Amino acid sequence: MILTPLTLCLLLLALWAVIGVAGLARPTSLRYVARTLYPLGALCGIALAAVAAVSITWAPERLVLPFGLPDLPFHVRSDALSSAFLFLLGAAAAGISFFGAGYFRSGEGTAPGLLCLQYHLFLASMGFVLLADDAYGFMVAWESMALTSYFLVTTQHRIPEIRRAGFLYLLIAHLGAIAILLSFGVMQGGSWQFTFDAMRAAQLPSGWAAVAFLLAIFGFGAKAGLVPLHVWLPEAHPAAPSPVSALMSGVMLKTAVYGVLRVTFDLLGEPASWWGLVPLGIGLLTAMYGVVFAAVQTDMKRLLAYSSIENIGILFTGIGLAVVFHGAGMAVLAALALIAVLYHALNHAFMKSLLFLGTGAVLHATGERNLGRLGGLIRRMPWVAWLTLVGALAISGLPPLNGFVSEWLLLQAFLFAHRVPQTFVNMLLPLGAAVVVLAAALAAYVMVKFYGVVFLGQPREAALARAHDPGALEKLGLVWLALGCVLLGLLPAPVVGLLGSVTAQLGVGSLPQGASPWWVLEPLPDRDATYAPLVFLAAIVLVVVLTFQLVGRMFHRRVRRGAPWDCGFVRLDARMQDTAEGFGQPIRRIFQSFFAIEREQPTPFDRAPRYSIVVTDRLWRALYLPLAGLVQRAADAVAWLQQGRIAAYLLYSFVTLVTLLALVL
Amino acid sequence: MNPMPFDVQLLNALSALLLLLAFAMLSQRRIVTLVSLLAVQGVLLLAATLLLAWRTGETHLYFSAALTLALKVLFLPWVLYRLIRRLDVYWDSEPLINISGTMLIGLLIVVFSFGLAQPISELASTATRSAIGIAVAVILLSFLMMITRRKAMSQVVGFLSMENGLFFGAMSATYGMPMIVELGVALDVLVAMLVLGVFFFQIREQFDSLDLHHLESLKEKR
Amino acid sequence: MAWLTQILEVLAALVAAPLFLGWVNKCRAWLQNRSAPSLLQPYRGIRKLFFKDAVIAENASPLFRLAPYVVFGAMVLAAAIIPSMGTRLPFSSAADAIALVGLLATARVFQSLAAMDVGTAFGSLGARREMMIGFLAEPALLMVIFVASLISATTALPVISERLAVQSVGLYPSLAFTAVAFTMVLLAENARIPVDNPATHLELTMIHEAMLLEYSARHLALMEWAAALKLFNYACIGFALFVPWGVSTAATGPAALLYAIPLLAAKLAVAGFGLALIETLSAKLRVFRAPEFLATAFLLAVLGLLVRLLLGS
Amino acid sequence: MEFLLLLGTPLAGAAALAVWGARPRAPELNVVFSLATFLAACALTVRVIGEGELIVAREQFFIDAFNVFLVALTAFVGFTTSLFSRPYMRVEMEHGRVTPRRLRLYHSMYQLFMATMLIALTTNNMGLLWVAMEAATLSTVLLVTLYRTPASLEAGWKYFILCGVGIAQALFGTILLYFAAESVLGVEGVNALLWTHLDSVKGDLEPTVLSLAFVFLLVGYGTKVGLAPLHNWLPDAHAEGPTPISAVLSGLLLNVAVYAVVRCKVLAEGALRSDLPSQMLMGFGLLSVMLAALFLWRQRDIKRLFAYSSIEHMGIITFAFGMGGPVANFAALLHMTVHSLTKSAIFFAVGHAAQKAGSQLMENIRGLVTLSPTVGWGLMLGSIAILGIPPFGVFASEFLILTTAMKEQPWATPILLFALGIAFAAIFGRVQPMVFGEPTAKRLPHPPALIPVFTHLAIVLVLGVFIPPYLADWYRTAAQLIGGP
Repeated sequence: MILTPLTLCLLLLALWAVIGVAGLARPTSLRYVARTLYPLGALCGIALAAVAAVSITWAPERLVLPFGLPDLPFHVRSDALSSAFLFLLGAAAAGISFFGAGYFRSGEGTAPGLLCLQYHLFLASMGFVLLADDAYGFMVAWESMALTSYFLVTTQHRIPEIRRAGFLYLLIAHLGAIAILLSFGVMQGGSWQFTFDAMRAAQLPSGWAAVAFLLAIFGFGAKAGLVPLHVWLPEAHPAAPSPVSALMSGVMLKTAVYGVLRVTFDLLGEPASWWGLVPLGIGLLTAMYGVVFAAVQTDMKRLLAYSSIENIGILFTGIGLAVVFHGAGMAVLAALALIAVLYHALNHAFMKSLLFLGTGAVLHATGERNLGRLGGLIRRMPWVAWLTLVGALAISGLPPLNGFVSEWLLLQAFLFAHRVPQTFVNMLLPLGAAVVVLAAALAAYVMVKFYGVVFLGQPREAALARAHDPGALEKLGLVWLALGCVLLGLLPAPVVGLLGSVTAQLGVGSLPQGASPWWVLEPLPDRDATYAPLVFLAAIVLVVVLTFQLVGRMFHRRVRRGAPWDCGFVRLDARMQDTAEGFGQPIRRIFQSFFAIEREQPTPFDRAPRYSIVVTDRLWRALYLPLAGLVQRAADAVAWLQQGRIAAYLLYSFVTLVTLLALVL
Repeated sequence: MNPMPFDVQLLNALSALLLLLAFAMLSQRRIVTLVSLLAVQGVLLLAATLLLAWRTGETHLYFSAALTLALKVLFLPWVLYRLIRRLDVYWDSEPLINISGTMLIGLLIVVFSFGLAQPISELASTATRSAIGIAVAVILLSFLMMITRRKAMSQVVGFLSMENGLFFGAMSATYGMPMIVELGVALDVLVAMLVLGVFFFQIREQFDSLDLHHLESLKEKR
Repeated sequence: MAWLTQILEVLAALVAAPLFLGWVNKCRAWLQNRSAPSLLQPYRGIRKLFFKDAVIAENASPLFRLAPYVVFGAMVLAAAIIPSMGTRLPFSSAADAIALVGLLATARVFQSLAAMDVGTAFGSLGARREMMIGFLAEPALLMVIFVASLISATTALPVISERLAVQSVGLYPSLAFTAVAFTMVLLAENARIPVDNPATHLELTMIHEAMLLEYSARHLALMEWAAALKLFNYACIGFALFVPWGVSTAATGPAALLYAIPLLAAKLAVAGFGLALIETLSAKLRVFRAPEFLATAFLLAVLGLLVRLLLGS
Repeated sequence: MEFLLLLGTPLAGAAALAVWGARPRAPELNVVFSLATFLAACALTVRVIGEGELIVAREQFFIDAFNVFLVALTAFVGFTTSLFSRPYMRVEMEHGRVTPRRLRLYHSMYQLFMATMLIALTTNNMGLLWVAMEAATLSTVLLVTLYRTPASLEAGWKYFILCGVGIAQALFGTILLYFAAESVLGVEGVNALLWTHLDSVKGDLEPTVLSLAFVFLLVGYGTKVGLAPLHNWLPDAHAEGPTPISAVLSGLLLNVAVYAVVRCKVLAEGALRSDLPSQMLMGFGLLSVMLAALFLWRQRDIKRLFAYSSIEHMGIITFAFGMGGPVANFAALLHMTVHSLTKSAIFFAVGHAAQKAGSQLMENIRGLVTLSPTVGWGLMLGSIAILGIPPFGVFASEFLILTTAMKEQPWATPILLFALGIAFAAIFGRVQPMVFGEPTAKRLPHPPALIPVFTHLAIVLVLGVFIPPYLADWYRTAAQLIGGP
């Protein structure tokens, strides 16, 4: 077979699978599995990213594999959209695999070899999701992805909470999968062809198309963690080993975004304008929900998980915006919004993976996930601290890093939303912009809390003194991802150019060609809004260096070390620092309505006064527990049918018989 | 209208008797009597079969008559009597629905089954077409009996009388089934009887009674 | 020419910022009929600090020492972007209004991180409060800018002020709303009464000062200077959005610069007095009231946006 | 020839094991006979593929595309189950739960059961079909009560009475069928029950009679399929009998019953020219899926759990046949195959798990994967497969069924979605802690027989991603044969 990007991608995915299987050869040997196989997997990832980066500008190409259902062999197809996400997958996976090579230890739970198998099958199945071109192949890859990730989550399966998390995750994933399946069932539109081509060709009545769209939103939203289907996310991410959390949060959630884009813009063809309001509304809600909950978390991985929910919300907001514009026939703005979405997906893959890996390193060095027992690590583990700082600043949407770019693009798109024909909508959209901005600002708050409590200040536990930087491979992984954040931040124009080919190929539209040089990002030349992070950075660095030099020259550089100023309170110690709960307190006050709070406050007369606060998700009680209760009641009700009396059973069949006879007579 | 030939009248009389028997069983509490009633049912079937055989001159009806004699008149009652003696279960306890209520329901069932059989009898070419309704009635009545009884033994009697009803139905609708099927059915009934015999002793040695309320432990409601 | 404007602006900002601060303090003193400190007091303070030896807590990390420079640098860059005298600024292509807000946010984040670095109770307290103010003030500021950019169909600050400047002086209710919102944001962001008291030395009530507790000497000097610059920048943003007249644009030649400078001085004088007036007339809010204050600002800005969309004015 | 072997081997086996069934080597003998049956089935299959439809023994038996793959499947599962039952029954002997006499009964009845099912599948005569079905019940009823525990006796009794009564209805249905056919095919009644003949004239059969007949047949055979609300015997019988029997009951007997129902449906539909039969099937199917899901929710006994899951899947299959049409029929046939493979594999794993834990209560079974990884993973993968998660074959059929339903019967999809969700939560939520978590049970000396488990799972896995062409052709022709609206 000839080597095209598509076949290359398939080969690389197959290679991943092979590496995974190879892990079973010597399942317990850490040197073989971790130090050899994972780096190989990482190289695969780099290769995949390279191939995808090239093929993003190529014309789509197809291939039919000799497996699958008899009338429905697996079709695969690589186009700009899938290439973009394949790049994301490869690039992020490379960093994570490097890290994982040093991270995984043998011990409790799954053996390294089996873990390696699950890990690489997870990667391969994600890749296949992106390449699949028929409903069946897609579903197979999709569910394999869910399954492998479930096994990865439950690595430490002896801990009940982790089992519960895994169960919740797989349950919601499965429900989502069924919804997606039904949506495919609608889209194939009577032609019993389940290939995506047939779906592109099928002409659906608008009502059915809407049904398909909503089903898809539900299904993919369940995987992405849209409110109210987000509950699995903050459970599963902390449960999983850090590289796995990084993969799930950084890459797997994006496959859901990919699915929505594929269905909406490719398979359904012409989405109606009002559809966009659904993901828009849910997205905004999700964004707020996620970030507000992130602000009050005390477990660093839960915090990051909630921040992922927030970013997913922003992504879906962008998708909604793109659909609205597309439906209204505003090609350029639709393209802009879509590019913002793709860009943000890419960014989030890098920064969130980076942060999760950072927490992983901290977790290994200290064995602590609770923010209340960390602190001051920037002195013990400078590498991790400074690299994580990059991620934290990036995800707070601060220039000149990458998080800011996608935010900027999205806001640019929002700014012209008022040109949408429907007055109602164009009244609504600015409020959307306001919420997005608010969420972004809160994200900064969250990240300051996260970084400050974990890495700055004084260590809250004596044990932290023994913490130290991880090994070379881990560092390599972190550096790779941090580099990604920086580059994506500094070179927005070329990236936007590449992503433009995606929107063009999807028929959404494309951005007009500006005359601006490569280092200036100018999406809409007609309104001279420009952003040139390189200049920006150069200027800041220049000023900083200049100031430093001048101050040094004109005056002096003398420094004395002394005890911190204790404001006259004697014996200031680490436990007097602000805690995670304390840092979250303003948010708790302001957004009280979101939370279900149980707090225990000491009275002045307590012998051993203790203060505890538990913040839980209202939705959990408002939605899920009642649902379970409902099913329970129904089950109890039907159980009455089966009382063990044979007479009753005979009566059933008698009644059935008579009824049916009466029916046919 | 010409009067029916005598043998047809006889057949109808027999079928009427069968129906009566079914009601008798429904109302009967003594198990021994139940078994005797079953035997009588067998005899009636035998008579009907022979009559039909003589009338239509179909040889395979003679075979089935022989089968009936061997199985339903002689063997089954014999086995049942022995079981009763061995396990000394002579009485069934009060049925779940009291007798009069059962009777009423039985009447409704008869009406229903006649209505059910109406279209079939219209199509039938046999001399005994009008008996089909009765066959259905017997089947459903035995069903009812199985529902209402509390002792395993009487349930089995109900089961067997249902078998008889089926046999009668087959005969009155189509002068019986093909030979091979007849044989197969007979074999099954035979085996079923043996299995039941084993069963009774197993149940007996477990619960030292054949009361069905011992057999109500496996259930969902708890 | 453009470069000249650029350099001029930055220098002017660097020089005039402390002076502006001094002016505000002077006005306050007058209004509260205290004997006023000299206009140059801020300069003296900064100079004194530069000569001192820096004392740094033992467990302070490099981040702690880096922060002042970054904050200062961010403020200088901001000054380079905001069109205070001329609108033809080479740097302004590097960042539009949104990026400017991002720049200010960067400064804030670094300041807060640095405050948490040493790990004293008050440092993190200040950081928390600063971030709380920030996450409410930042969206409000962006909304303000949105309104302006809706009117002028761009987010590039110089272009905004140009387009606002050329169009006839009309009554823009939306701009009126946003002007109020902007003022509230300015007060909050620059740690002025009613949100924070720049002159306080009672740790429990302070926000901005609490973050600087650990700083001394040149680092403190840079921080103070940066604060002054921040106030100056906000003032200039205000001018660019609401009183954009009199800056030298592409239309008006370089000569315009000659009267742009005094005009700016005049604007600053008025603004400083207004600021002092507000601070004198209002009392400091409890910290927990600050969110409500800023929420009002945010609301006003959004209202301005809606009004703009509804009335097109 | 192959055909005679196919039916002869198990009968001979029954006879032989009735004599030697108590010998120490009896289990191996059992395996040998099952293997021989399987080989005969393979030979037959090959021949049928080669020469097409096959009618033997004065038309009393015939093999067409529909039943040949069921024959092969039955023989195969029968063989693997005998492999599994070898060590299993040994352990039961060691535990003293079965005496040599009972073991003899067990082995001989096992072979007899296989024979009856093969007859039921291959016979052309609706009457013989009935006879074979009844015989299948009779041959298993004493196996259900093998342990002589009160519970097993109760289960056996219910099984016997309910199925007996049900099957009696089926007999009356057959009579009506005969009655209707006789008026068409003439009085030489021998052929009037031959399915091939009936099929050829189904168009002219009297509709009213056929509709009545179909009701009786449906209620009759439906009882054996375990359609709600006629299902009540099923969980008891599965839970109380020895595990190999649960495996074959769930994996094979239900299939055969479904086969019978479908045969009748074809005739009824042909005669009625209305979709009444289809609607009945769909109704029963949905009801079964729904009720089974809700019952699953409150199970504590592991074998009952999977028994109810069988009911659920039978419901799905019935629903699919009810929808009819090439795709749905195809899916239903595929589902029959993968379900019987997967479910029997699960019962194998469950059997070992229960033996290890010494209890069938799920709260007593914990941490299998640490206790004995193979059993643990077998159970886990099996449950995942039965829950319809790809790449296992169950998903393939559910995929087709659900998508078809979405087009043909959209109203039904919410019910299915709901039921599948509940079933997933119920089954997986119970299996997970059994497989994972802290082990409680003790190790057993004997090595579990896991070849059957993993062979089945492997086949199911393969069917999920690749259905061999000839198999696909079988399904297609069978689907054509069944037809539907």
